[in-house]
Amino acid sequence: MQVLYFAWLRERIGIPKEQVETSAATVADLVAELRLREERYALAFSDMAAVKVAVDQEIVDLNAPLAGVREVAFFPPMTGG
Amino acid sequence: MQVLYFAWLRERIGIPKEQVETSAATVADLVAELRLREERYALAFSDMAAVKVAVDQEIVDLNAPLAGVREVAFFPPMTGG
Amino acid sequence: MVVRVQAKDFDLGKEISALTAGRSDIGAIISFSGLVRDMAGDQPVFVMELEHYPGMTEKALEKIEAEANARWELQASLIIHRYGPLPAGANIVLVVTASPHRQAAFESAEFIMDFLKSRAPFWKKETGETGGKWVDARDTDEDALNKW
Amino acid sequence: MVVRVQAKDFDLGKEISALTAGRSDIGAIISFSGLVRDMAGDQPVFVMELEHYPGMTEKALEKIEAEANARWELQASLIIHRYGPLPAGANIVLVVTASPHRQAAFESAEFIMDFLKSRAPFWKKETGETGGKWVDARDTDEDALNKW
Repeated sequence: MQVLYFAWLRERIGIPKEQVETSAATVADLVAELRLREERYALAFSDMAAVKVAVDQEIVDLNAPLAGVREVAFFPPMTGG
Repeated sequence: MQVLYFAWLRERIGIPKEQVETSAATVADLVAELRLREERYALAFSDMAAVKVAVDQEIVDLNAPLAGVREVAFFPPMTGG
Repeated sequence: MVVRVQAKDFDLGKEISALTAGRSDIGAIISFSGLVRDMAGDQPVFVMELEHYPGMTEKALEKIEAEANARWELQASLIIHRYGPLPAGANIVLVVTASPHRQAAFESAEFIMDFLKSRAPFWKKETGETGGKWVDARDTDEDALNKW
Repeated sequence: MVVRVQAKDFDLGKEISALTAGRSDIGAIISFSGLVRDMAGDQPVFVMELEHYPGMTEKALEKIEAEANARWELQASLIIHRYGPLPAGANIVLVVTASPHRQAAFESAEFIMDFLKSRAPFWKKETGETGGKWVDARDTDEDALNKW
């Protein structure tokens, strides 16, 4: 699936998006996998209270299932307007 | 003093303003005097609940004193905006 | 703080540009435009005649604007109110408020409109198919003042 | 109902003229403009970088606008939100609502802004003398949603 990062998550991880092959069942499982990859992921996901998640462009929480999902996005709380 | 009429009060009395010589002590006394003048005044001032008063361009109530006043205006509740 | 009472039309875009020209400290601008509606209930309106009390009108609007500036942190404010015969669709009134914060801009614009409706000496007469009719003041407009 | 997410600037006056052209049934129009302030607290801001999530942004704005139209009797509504690097004083966002009644126009514009602040996927980075800094979401913005 496509994984996207925005704002300081994008900066910490160093890329705006990447293709990820995973069998993670939930968003939380995916985060756990990513954290183990490299220090920059561990750092970006060190405080999940500061991270929001969208699955196929809808805001969800960490226990949302990933079956059939094409796109997951991680970002800080939004500051538009 | 100068007496002004606006909106339907102006239409009923037939003039936008007039010079009135009076020794009325209050607005209510002035209204009583005007009512006695002619039918059109009596008609215009028949329901004082529907009439507002300004003295020297400040909204007042009927018992406001007229000593030293230069301008009295009668009009219906305002409908601006 | 600017108040204008005029017969001629105004250009909302130009008015706001003039308020904000050369400055970059403003965070939020609200504009309220009131227009002549072509219907009053189920009756068509061709023209609305706005009568006012020259002299007192300006004073009343300045007082309302000063009160808004005392209550909220405003960087600019503007009230333009037209008078005379205005066809359906025409502009009647423009209120603009600018502030560092959106809440102050929203609240002050609503405050100004609420007081303007029943504290500024304007009277509306609508003319349609059945002739002219003075618009009655609405209790809800008077009630709107109580929230402030 | 119109939503636009764009890098280029907008002209508030032209946008409102376009919404109201050829109609005379509108009674009240509210516009909210949000601008880049040149200070954040006591720190100067030279430029604000607006990042967003293309695709999701449009969906989120359309959802907020549809909800406003479901709650209030609106005759027109418009949301324009810019992205990219915006200098101090530049326009960020424009929200316009039109209704027969002023209360509906005021409330729906405020509703749209409140939800846009914390439900549309935009992120602001301010750059001043000391470099760039991501703007923190404010609890008061999240709290603002509870009143609706």
